[in-house]
Amino acid sequence: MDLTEPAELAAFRGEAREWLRSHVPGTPLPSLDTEAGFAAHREWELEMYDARWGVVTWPAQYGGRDAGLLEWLVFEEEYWGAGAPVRVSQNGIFLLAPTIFEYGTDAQKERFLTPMAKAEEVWAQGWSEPGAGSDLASLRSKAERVPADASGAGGGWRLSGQKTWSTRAVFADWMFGLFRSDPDSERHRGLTYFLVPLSADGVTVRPIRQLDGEPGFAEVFFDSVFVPDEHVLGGVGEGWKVAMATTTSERGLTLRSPGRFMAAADRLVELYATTRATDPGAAAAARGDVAQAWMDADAYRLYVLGTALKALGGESIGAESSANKLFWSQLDVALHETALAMLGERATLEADPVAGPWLDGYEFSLAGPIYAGTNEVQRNVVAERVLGLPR
Amino acid sequence: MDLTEPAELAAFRGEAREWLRSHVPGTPLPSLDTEAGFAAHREWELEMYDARWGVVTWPAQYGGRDAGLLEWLVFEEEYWGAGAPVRVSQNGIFLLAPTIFEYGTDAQKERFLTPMAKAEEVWAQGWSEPGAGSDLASLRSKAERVPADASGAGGGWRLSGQKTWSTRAVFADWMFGLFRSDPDSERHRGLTYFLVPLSADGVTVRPIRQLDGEPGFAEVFFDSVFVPDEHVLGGVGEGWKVAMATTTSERGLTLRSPGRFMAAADRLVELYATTRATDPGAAAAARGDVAQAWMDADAYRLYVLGTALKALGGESIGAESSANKLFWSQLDVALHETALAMLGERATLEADPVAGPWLDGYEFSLAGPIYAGTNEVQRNVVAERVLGLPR
Amino acid sequence: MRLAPDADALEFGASVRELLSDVADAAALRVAWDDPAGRIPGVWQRLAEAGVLGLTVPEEYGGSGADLTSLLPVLVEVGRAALPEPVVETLVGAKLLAEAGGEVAEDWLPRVVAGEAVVAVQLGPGDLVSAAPWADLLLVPDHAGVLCAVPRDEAVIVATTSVDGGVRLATVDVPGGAGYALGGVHIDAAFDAAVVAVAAQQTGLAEAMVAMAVGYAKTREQFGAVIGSFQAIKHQLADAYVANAFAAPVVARAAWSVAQDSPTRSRDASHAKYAATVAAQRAARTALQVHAGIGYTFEHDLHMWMKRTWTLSSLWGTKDWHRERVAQAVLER
Amino acid sequence: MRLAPDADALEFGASVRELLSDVADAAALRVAWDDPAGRIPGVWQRLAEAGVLGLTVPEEYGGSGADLTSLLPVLVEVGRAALPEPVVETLVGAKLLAEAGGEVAEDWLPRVVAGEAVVAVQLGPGDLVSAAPWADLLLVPDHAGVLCAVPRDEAVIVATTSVDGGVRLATVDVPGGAGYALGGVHIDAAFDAAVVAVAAQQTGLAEAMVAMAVGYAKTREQFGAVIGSFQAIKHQLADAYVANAFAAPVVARAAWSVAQDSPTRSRDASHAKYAATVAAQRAARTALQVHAGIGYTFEHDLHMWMKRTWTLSSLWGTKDWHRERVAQAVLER
Repeated sequence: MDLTEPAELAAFRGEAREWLRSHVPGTPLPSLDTEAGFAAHREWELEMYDARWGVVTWPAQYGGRDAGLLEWLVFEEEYWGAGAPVRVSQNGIFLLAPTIFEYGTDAQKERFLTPMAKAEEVWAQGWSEPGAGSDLASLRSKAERVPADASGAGGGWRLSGQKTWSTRAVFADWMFGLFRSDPDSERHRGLTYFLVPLSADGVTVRPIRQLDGEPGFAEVFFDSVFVPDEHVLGGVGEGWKVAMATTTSERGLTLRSPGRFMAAADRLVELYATTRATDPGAAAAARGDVAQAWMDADAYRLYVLGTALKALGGESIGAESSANKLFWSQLDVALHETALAMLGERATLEADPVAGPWLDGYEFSLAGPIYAGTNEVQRNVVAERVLGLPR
Repeated sequence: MDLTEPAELAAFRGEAREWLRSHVPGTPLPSLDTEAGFAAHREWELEMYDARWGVVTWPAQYGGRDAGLLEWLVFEEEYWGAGAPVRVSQNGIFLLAPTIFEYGTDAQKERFLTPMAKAEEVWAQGWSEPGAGSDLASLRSKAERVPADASGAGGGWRLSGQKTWSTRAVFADWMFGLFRSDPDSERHRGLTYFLVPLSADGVTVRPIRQLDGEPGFAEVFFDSVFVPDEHVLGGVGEGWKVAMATTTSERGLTLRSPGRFMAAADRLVELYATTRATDPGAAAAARGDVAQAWMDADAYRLYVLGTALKALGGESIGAESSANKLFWSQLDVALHETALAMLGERATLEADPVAGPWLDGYEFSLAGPIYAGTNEVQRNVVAERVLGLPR
Repeated sequence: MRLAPDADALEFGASVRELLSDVADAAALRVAWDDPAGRIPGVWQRLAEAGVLGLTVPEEYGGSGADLTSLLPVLVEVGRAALPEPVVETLVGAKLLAEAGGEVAEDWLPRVVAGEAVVAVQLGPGDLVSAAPWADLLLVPDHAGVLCAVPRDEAVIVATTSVDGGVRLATVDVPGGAGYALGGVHIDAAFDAAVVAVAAQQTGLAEAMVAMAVGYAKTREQFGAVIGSFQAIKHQLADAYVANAFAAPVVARAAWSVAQDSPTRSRDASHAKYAATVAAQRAARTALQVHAGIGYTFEHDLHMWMKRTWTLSSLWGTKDWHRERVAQAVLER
Repeated sequence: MRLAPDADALEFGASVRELLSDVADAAALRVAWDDPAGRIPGVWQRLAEAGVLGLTVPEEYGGSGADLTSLLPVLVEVGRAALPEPVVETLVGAKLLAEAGGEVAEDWLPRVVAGEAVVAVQLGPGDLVSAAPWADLLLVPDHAGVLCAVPRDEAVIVATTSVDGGVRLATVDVPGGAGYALGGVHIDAAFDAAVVAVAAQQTGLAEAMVAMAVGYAKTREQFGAVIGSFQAIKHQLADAYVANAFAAPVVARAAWSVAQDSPTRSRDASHAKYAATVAAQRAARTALQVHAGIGYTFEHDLHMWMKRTWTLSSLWGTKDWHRERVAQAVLER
């Protein structure tokens, strides 16, 4: 066992902390769910990209630092600890990029990665459909073959159908998602992974206001939208396999970095301290829950670190990602419920400088047990794949 | 709304309290799971019967007081509040008797009720089988017809099979239970409700030591045990319907009277007071849980009172009994966990005068979510019968 | 004995339920949420005509002088409808005015009964006054802590925005000399009455959210079956139902204790708010989890019920505050 | 970096697992439970031969002088087997003797390593000394609070009975002048080491109980299907698994903090005991509910694992005590 941070890692941490300290906006950026806020977040991504802090895990040739898992965890700790903005590019850089690196052609890498990293092109997800939520394999949006002309050019697909719960889609430029390319196929078969410009003819984006009233996600309608063959990621009909790479990473280490919860837990500890002065009774009642929330955030940090070290040791990460999602989504809700309990009558005041951010955080935390596979589905996965119980 | 206790009810309460104060054994009786303890509990029942406190809800002609639901609730509050012994006869007087009153012949009433009330004959239950627990309808113990002789006498049934989790059976005299009288029947059909003397030829009782190491229940084996027709309760093949009367009351109001939990909650409050003196930290940590346990016991008392008043008002009590069982079984476990938390290192000392009884109570509480239909089954019942969700 | 409101009270509650489903359905609620005023036009008048606003007003002032136990069914319906109207505040305020009697009562109570005046009250812990921005008359403590009746134009009302578009919260300051000091009022009893009234609303909210989730679970299909057929959904909903089923009688008993001014009045009121808050919060969490994505949207109605749950949980004393008040009564006795 | 014991420590743990499944299976446990001595004949000697008892003893005394991180796999196995042997007490006691050095160490440590002497220790909160009735040497505070090494015949040992037939608890009194005062010992560090060692045992217990329940759920049929196919069972077991999966790295980190005598040593040790206690208690409740009736019997093995869970939860500081110690460290900083 050895938990001493290696010198290089500590140096990396110091460099990141230093840069963040001097560059993180002093005042929070406007909401990502507004046009102005979205633009401001793009600028922040560009600023990070230029300093090579935007995509630290990517190869240097694409603006990264070839950072390993540990550096990534360290960077995330520093990033959230510094109170830096949410990542407008996260769908692309954390979810799509790993898939492109694994399945993309050289042309696709050249075409998509750098604009993605610069947030010139922001990506939305196209997984869920009105009839396919937890049961993603039941999706029905279809892709019809468009043959190439005599010269062999113009070959591609026409996409039709509807996607929903597409985060960031309101202001995003591109979407990645699954479509049924074999009309006779069922479930996981006959699906293909497409990259679609949201500016294409036939694409309609309808914003959906989420719990907080902001258009955090959208429905996206496809009315026979043409996509050339170059925008198929991985093989035709291979969509499910290709997508799993993404959803695995989505549910796994890169979906929710521990740094986020440690930062929230530290803020909770500060709230406890101030509450103890203003409302000792509320603080006393919450004391145990505050300690528990802090411990859970710390436990999550350690679990992810342990998993990362295993992965670096060559072990494969499997259903850990489901256990992972169950744990962080529950700790996030409990942590925010504890904060709201201490805030007392101020808990729902969205304009209150103290309560407002906690309320936003609570609303955001409530999505945790739902998206990226509901916790009910995750429990099935743990029971069946980890414990070996029958389907 | 009117929650004032009527004068007659208050008088009844006073009379019960007075009698219990002067008759409840000063020192606890030896364990019901020992031969001596069982005998001592029989004597206590007889003493209560002689004073007409044994079966207050029964008609006077059988030694009762024709007491209504409210008197019964009041009596139970006083009984447990006085720290009186557990009821060795409870299977009979609370579970079987209501069924006999509803379905029994006059001869059966004459034959069985008085010895039951005097605890001269203690009854065990014969529901579960090794293969039929939560899924009671899958029971396989069978009853084969024995035709009457030419004179019309000697008609009856031969019982074969095995029953298990039969509480009190080790020292009990009789068993009531279900047997499959139609070999071609399935599930709920073709069952008959029998009354069987455990002294009959072919009956073997094998004690099962429960969690606390005591033989609290038993397996009972039937090797073609003859039972005359007079010992069939209700119609042949009507067993399920007849049994439901019992299991409904079992899960309903009479299984766990609120008085029990109020008494336990009051003891918990006392434990909190003493703990605050000896281990302030433990008391402080448990303070919220103690208040919650007391509130839950009080809520259970009110819910049962409300249900009883509804029943008296002519409304039918249905799946309330499942909600009931979920609530009391969970509050009982939580209440005892809170006590053990305050007892700290003494929690597992079975000989400790303070900790011992709490430990016994905890072990007993752990059976709550399991017997009389597991809580998983109860949640299905609530979801399907109360909320109308599909099977 | 009876642990339920009387038949006529239940009947009255049923009629109010009908009225509200008529004039204050989810669509009307949305309009109110988007409206700066935050109320449903006309509903207040309809409540007055139905006699709701005079429930706590003695007959001499044109009301029906009912006690809290008779109000329960109406309050449950106000909760079930997630109604954005100051019913509890006005009913509790009217009772205080009647206790004070005299000119202030004669001036205001008939207008309250007629639906021409909204009353807001500041009682118990906390600085926020619910419904103050809507109020024509505020019953708030002056700097000396004496409860005063203050017409809105004499008070300094600083409104703040809640995530719940159906409530209006504010801090209220009473300039020296403003208002009219109220004598002979039972402030603690009024607070307990408000607490129980809110608890009743919470049980109505919980019922509504469980019903919404059950309805959705019966129709939404995934994996080739309605999700209501999955144990994971069934058991969550069963637990939510049970929590609320056991809160209801606690609330009823508390109403009785308040009506009787029983020695356990405050303990019972706090027990009611605690139990009803736990039940409503559980119902909200469960309903959201069952609805999943669709429940997380602003388009779906659920969020209005959830947010009402959040505000009622945070106002009139949190569940921790009330649990501690019960602990004081039970453990320090 | 590495958040897991080294390969050789894991290998050693595996060998101990094999040894215990061999000489200390459930059948052997039952014999020990029914035996007044409460131990499994021969196992202590086998543990000595395997080198387990010398793990914390410096090489100069014939041990291997390993640190706590290397002990983890063995301790998890001791938990998985619900072993009724004073492993933790003896290992922690040996470390203290080595710190004291001198004659007492020379006298006792070789005998400990050889499996000829059991050591019990009284550290931290509480009056009960675990394993005292089995101990040849007791490390307990005298009336002045100084930790002393007291041979069993010089101590007054009052044994008490636990529901857990695999432990022996007692209060120990040291008559004036008895025993040998230990200098240079790190009592607080030793307590934290014991706490983490117990937490490691608890994770082993939890793993064993979840495994038992999973095994049963795969074979037990009701309603025409194995109960492990029902979501109600699956989800309970998944939650129990997750709780323990997240406790394990917390325990590992705490072992490192103890081994390094890090400034967060006590906080991390308490976090470990808290998390492992919650996980083990959850596993016990879940395993019982999944087994239902059969799990409630003395004939079934489960109860021995449940009761060990109860004793380890109550000894070496309860989860409330440890949570408060974490709160002190995190909230009062």
